[in-house]
Amino acid sequence: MNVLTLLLLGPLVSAVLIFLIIFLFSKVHQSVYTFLALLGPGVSAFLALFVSYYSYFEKEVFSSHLFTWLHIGDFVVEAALKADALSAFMILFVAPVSFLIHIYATGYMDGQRSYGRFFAYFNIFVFFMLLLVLADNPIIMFIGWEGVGLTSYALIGFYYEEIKNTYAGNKAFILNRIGDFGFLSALMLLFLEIGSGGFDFEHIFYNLVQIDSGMLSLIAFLLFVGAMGKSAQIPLFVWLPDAMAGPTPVSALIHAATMVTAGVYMVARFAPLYNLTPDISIFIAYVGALSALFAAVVATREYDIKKILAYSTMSQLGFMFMALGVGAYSTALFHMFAHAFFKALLFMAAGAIIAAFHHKQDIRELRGIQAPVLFVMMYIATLTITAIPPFSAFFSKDAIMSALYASGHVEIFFLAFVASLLTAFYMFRMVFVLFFTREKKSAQKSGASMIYPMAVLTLLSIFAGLLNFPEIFAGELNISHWLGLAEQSHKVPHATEIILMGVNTLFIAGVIFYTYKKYAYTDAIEKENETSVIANKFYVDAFYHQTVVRTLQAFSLFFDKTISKSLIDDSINAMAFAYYKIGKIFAHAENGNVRFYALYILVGVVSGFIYLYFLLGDVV
Amino acid sequence: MSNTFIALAVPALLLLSAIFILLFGLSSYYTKNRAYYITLATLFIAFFISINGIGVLHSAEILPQIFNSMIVYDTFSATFISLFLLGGFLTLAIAKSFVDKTNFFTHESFVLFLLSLFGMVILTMANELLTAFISLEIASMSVYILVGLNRDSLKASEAFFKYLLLGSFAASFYLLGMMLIFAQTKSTNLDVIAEYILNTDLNSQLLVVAGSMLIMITIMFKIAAVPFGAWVLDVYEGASLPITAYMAGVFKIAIFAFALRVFLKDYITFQAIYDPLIIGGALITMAVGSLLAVIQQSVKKMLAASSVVHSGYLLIAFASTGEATSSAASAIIFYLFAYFISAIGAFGVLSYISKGSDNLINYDDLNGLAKERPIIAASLTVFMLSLAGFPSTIGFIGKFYIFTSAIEAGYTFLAFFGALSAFISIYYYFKVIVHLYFKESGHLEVDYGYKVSLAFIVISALIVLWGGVGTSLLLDIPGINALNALSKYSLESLGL
Amino acid sequence: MMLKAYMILSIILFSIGVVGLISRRNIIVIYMSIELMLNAVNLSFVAISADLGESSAQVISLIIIAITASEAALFMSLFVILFRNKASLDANLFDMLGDKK
Amino acid sequence: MQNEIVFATLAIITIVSAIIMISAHRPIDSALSFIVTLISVAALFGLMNATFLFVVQIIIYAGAILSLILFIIMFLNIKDENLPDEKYKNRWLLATSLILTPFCAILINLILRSDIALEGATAKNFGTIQDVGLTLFSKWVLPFELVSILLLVALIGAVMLSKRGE
Amino acid sequence: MSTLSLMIFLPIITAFALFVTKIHINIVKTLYMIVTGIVMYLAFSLYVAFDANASMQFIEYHPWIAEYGISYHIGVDGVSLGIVMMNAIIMPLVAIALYKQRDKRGYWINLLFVQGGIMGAVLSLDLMLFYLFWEVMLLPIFFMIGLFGYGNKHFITMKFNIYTILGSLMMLIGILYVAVQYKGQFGVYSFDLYDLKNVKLGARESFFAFSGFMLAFAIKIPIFPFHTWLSETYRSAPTGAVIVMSALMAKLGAYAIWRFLFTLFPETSHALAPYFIGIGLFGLIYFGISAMSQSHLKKMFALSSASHLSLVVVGFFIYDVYGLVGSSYLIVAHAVSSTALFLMAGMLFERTKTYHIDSLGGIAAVAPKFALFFAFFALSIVGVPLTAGFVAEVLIVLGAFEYDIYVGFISATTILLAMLFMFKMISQVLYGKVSESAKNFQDLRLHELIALIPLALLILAMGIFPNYFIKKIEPTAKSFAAGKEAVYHE
Repeated sequence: MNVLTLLLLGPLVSAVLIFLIIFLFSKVHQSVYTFLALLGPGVSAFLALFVSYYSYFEKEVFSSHLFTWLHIGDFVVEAALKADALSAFMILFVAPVSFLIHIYATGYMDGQRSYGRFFAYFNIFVFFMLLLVLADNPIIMFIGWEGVGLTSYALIGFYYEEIKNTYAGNKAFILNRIGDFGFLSALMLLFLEIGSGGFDFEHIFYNLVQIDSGMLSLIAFLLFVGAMGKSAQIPLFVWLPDAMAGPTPVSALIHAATMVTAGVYMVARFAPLYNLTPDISIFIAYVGALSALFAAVVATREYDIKKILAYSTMSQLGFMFMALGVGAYSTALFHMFAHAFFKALLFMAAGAIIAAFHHKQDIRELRGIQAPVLFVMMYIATLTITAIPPFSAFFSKDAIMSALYASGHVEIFFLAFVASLLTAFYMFRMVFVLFFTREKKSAQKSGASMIYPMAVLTLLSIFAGLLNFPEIFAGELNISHWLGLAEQSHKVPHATEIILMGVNTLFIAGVIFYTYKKYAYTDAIEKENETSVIANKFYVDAFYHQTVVRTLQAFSLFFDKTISKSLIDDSINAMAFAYYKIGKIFAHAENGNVRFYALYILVGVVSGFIYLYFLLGDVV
Repeated sequence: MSNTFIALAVPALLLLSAIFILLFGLSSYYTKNRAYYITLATLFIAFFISINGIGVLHSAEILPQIFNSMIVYDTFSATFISLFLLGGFLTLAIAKSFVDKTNFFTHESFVLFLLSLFGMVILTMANELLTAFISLEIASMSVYILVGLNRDSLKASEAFFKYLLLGSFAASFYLLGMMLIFAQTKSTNLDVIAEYILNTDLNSQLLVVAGSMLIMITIMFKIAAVPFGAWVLDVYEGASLPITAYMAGVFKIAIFAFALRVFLKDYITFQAIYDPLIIGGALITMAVGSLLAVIQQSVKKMLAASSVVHSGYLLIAFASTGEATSSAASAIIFYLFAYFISAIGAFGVLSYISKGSDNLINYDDLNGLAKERPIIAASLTVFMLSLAGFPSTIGFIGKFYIFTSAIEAGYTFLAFFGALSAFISIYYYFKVIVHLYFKESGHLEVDYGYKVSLAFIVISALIVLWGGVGTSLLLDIPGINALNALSKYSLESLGL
Repeated sequence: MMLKAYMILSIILFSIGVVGLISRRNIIVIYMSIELMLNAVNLSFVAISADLGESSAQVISLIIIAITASEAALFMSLFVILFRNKASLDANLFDMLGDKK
Repeated sequence: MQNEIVFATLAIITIVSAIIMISAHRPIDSALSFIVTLISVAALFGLMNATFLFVVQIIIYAGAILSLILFIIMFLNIKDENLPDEKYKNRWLLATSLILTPFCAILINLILRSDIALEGATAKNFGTIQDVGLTLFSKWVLPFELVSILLLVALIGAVMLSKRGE
Repeated sequence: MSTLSLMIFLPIITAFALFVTKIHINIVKTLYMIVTGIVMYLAFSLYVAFDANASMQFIEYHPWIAEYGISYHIGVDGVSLGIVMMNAIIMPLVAIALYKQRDKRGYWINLLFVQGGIMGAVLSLDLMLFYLFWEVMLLPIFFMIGLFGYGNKHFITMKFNIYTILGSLMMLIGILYVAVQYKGQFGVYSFDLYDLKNVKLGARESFFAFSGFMLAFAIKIPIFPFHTWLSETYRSAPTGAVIVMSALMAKLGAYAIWRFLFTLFPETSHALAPYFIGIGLFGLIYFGISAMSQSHLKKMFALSSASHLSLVVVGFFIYDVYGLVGSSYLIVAHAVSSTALFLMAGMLFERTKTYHIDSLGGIAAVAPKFALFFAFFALSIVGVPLTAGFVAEVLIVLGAFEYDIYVGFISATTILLAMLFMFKMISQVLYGKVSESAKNFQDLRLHELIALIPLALLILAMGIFPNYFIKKIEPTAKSFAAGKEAVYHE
């Protein structure tokens, strides 16, 4: 069996088996589920490493043709997988991180009632994610794309006893689908333009030149709309904080490491297209910058530990899009790579804290927890995200900053800079509030199955930067070379880069210090005003609710009650009623008096004769 | 059997049987049952004699020397005679329970029944206006009396009064019209009149046109076209159910048969003059009939009002005879058959379940019938569907022909209005079905007895269905094609 | 001969009959109106016959008289029945049937 | 000329008596003026040499039918208070006449315009019983026979309807 | 008798036989199962024997009413095959699912009857024959609603009936008009589809005849603004009838547009296509948004069906290979999904005695299997990937984009619209606190599972391996689209 096929189907098989077991047997020991749940992702993770290894070192391109999905006229969609460098790079972290989070989840979900169901969904998610990444043509990719959204929906609303959770799931899926709307439209347009020449990525990129630039921009824009939805960028981001309603492993896997990065992957995948549409690229960069800044600002007034992380995810994704926007694809991808590790780690740590503290999530209530291992891990992850050298994100973020600087869009660079400072602020605010307190609370000890994956991720967070060691430190930018994407290289002189790095780090250190002063061992957090604009997330949610949701509901009522009921149905009924009424009037004519009947006959006769007269009047 | 023999034997048989029963009624052997069965047997035999005349093309004047070419026996009349006899037979057979349970069905009523059939038989054969008028009067008067049969009922007397009065009124128009035609053409023979019309121009036809219109008005009165048919609701309501069935099913066809002969022979030349009148009549008839039918609370009156609508459909076809002569005329014949069998069935069911009372049979009286008597309910449903023109029943094929002929004649809008009133008719016919099947019954289960009546109701229902889908593909029973051929032959025999 | 004059007279008589039939409530008068209408027709037939010099039309009017007679028989019994029922011969009283309600 | 004057006189009598007939309040008055109408019509028959019809008209109409009507009026013993209270009689008469006028006028117009009058030669025995009888039994035997059946029907009907219920 | 005829008449004849005989309800049910089983077997054998490279096949022809050239002319092609299969598959499954519920003979007799009627209407190639079946299949539904429905059922079934027949009668006039024109041009009457398509009509005449047909189909489907019978009827109708209406009859309306309108009036169809695409798109959005504020489960599903059917109409009127195949596919996909959903709504009602979304909740906690299936089918309506609806919607959207980019965008909103109400409904019905009415909710019984699992598998199979199914439709669609090209370039 083909490697990729096996890689893809592993989680699916697991999921199906789990479903069958749930369905057929009422009582099964949890370990059966655990075994199955880990089997599929495990196989996938192993194979992913295998594939990436060969891809990296041997430049081997794996592919697998499953079957013809659809073939009508020119519209040929092969269900085919292909692991070129980009895909191989993606599965390199997607599959192993998934596997690690699975392990973590076995501990996190231990003993819960829907243990089996959880892993079934989880495995399906992995399947779709792999499908997304490995797909050889955009339609299959779109299936994976939608699939991850769907499973995300199921997982966010996993604790369905609380109906709000399911609403959060709904919101996530709906907003995702708004993005998908753009994606799908883009694909359709793309197909109509050049689809007859083959619709796998290779042919698409080969034929791109045939499309005129206006249409190309439209397609590029629509594709990016898809990415906006999936990667929670302005304006489609509102689902992400709400999505934290799901179990924490879900947040770790889906809303940090994998699914939300699909947007980035997609834009990178369509790099040849975006290279042809510089306007849209810059637009992407702006959106990314604004998102990064916005999320960072909001996160500074957030109290829910998971939501802080959610906003930080959004912010980090913003960084990636900035990089994509200026054409630094591999830089963005590299940041994504690093982000997968440290963000997963952050979430897992947060999850461990939450699990240890009776599922409280407000950092003010969690203050002063005693969990040294978690503290260390979280601390490292926080340092990574704030891009303190030598942790991995330092390299990736620095690369982004220099790319931005080099691209000449100083305003974007500036926005990114502010956002990165704010990142340091809110991340350390969280850490300081949680751990640097006077009073101490003891916590339950986290299980081994949770700690070990986190340990692995901690290591990865620290060292992942090695993979794309920049030239400035005598690195070889391995990943960039491996990916070999058509980048717009904005080289900055090494000196400038060093200055940038230095200034950057310095400022960050300053911010950290300020944060320390403000939050560590103080009760500043208690005094913060929860009614400010920032604490209310700039009223975006409320705005959406008022404009979109309310409008739709008003329309719904208007359509249903006013148009359908009052206007159409009632007038139909009124017509019937009027008809009946007219009948009643005729019943008065039918009054039973024989003389009237004779009169009617007479009237008939007379009118007949009048007709005749007019007809025959001029005969003679 | 020679055609002359059939032509003479059938009316003779009816007449003799009538006289026999009249005398028999005075003897001590008389029982109502015997008279009933004698009548049935007469109709049965007459029917079997008459159907020998259908299906083959023939046309001959009967005893032209003696009768002075006043009656003609052709396939056309043979077909209709068979229809009347069948209709009379079915009406009477289904009315068995009614006849038994009431005391006003005396021997004279059978006599009148036979005599009215006699009148109709002559009417279809009549080729001359005065003969037609007299035979029409024979039939009408018998029916007037049959309507007023139940002297104890105020309703019946009133219905008799109205029908008689208005009937005489309308008849005098016929005579006036006949006079005008005679004044111009010096003859009352249809063939002579036709010849006169062909050979002269409009200036010499003024009175023919006017007189023809007056005759047409009498016909309109008899078929209850609006505004001449205001009597129909009251008379149908007042008459006892079998008589209503008889009027609606059989008598009406007789009028149409005569009308068709007159139209095709004489009026066809005036088509351009009369068409707007007939079209107007058709439209207003359908419209008013539908309006009246919709508001009725009783099934019997609803059927009465809907019979007005059916006259409207037929007028559509009459209007189309000018342009699409053959298809319109055969559509009329087919539709008449379709309406006849459905109406007889529908009224028959009502008379079956009314058990001799002069109830109007309100919609609510039908409640729950489907549970108690599924066969009856199913049959009534079939009749309703057929009257509504629902496909797979003969009524649909009839409407199909009529609308086709209208479109063929270029009157697509007439077909459209026909379809509209058919649409409205769905309401009142389906209301019956609603009450039959969906409403809970309020009354106790009753035993209606009379398997024979039931059997004939079911047979009628089967004919209705077979007429809608029948094909010789499956079974070797004459189906729609045969009926078509029948109407075609009868049409051709008019020598057009 | 004055055929047209006779016919016009006949038409006028016929019309008077129609007017009487519709306007009057007394059933006996109504009946007489019908008789008048038929008689008017007869008048024309005889006039035509005289005009033609041929007696067919007279035969027709003879037959019409016979028909009138038979109608008369029915009307007589109608009077009896109606009067028996309502002790009146007012046509307006007989409106039990109909959709007036 | 003589004929015309007689005709005009008779026509006026006929019309006036007919109008009285339809407008008289009491049926007995109507019946009496109807007799006048019928007799003047009979006179018109006579004027046209239709002697047989003249006789028949007087015997059957004026004699039989009218006496029947009078008999019925007497028999039913219709008192004045049993008569319908025809408050709007005159209005009705007027209105109906108005409605009817076009019919009447158009028919008269058509008659005047038509080419019907043949002024054929009148046979010597025209209108006699012999002439009418011969025509009746040679050409019109079927209607004649049918009328007999019609009379039978009417007879049965009258008997059935009028006899007392048992 | 050929397979097709057998599929039409076996149910009808059985229904008649069952009607006139009085036998025990259990035997009725068994016979129902046997007959629908045979029909299903025949349908499968038909599917296997169906030549994927040809369009119309299994043609059967007998003259019926010779005088008017009406014949018994039936045949099946790629598009009708889908509806035939649905009809054959859904009917037995409905019976399995409702096996325990309905102890009325009439229910099963009517269902058998309607199966035959629909089969006939789908297969007819003669207009009168089609009209016959088209009307006849209405009757069982009328009876089912009236006898076994809920609420103000008598009024509603009457309204539905009258409304539908209005359309049918106008279609009748249209049919007759075309046939008469044929006679005028060719000298003989014929109602055969393949004869009548040779008729040349003027633009005005063609427009009116087209309107007559279209009215019938528009009401049956229904498209805006002929939809007002819809939600009340669906609400009142018993489960079996709703399924037949939404899964089969409504689809038949859309199918008939394609089969008859496009064949008979290619130019007019083409000329009017923009309007109907407009109406369809408007309906798509209108019904989708209307459904948002529904609190009655079946009414919501009704509007959701209407929304999807509007999309089907759009797909047909786009009139290219993608639109045609997509619409045909959506017909089948939506038939399966809505069957399952209405079945489950029926089960829900049977258990909780309510259809009101507000008074439901928390079913997932007490009946996980039910919840799983319910959510699955609801999602398949939404058209998530790996379900059949997804494939269909992609194809229609593709066709729409090819037709016009704005049409494309609006039709692509289909992937959003269904979600607007479906997800909230799922949340409220399945999730949250266990509501009062759901306390004693019994999970799916075995026979219900047996009915639902094939539907679920079919949806998945059609979503994952669409090519296998679409191959059978494609030649038909292509030949039609080629016909369109001819029309365009004439």
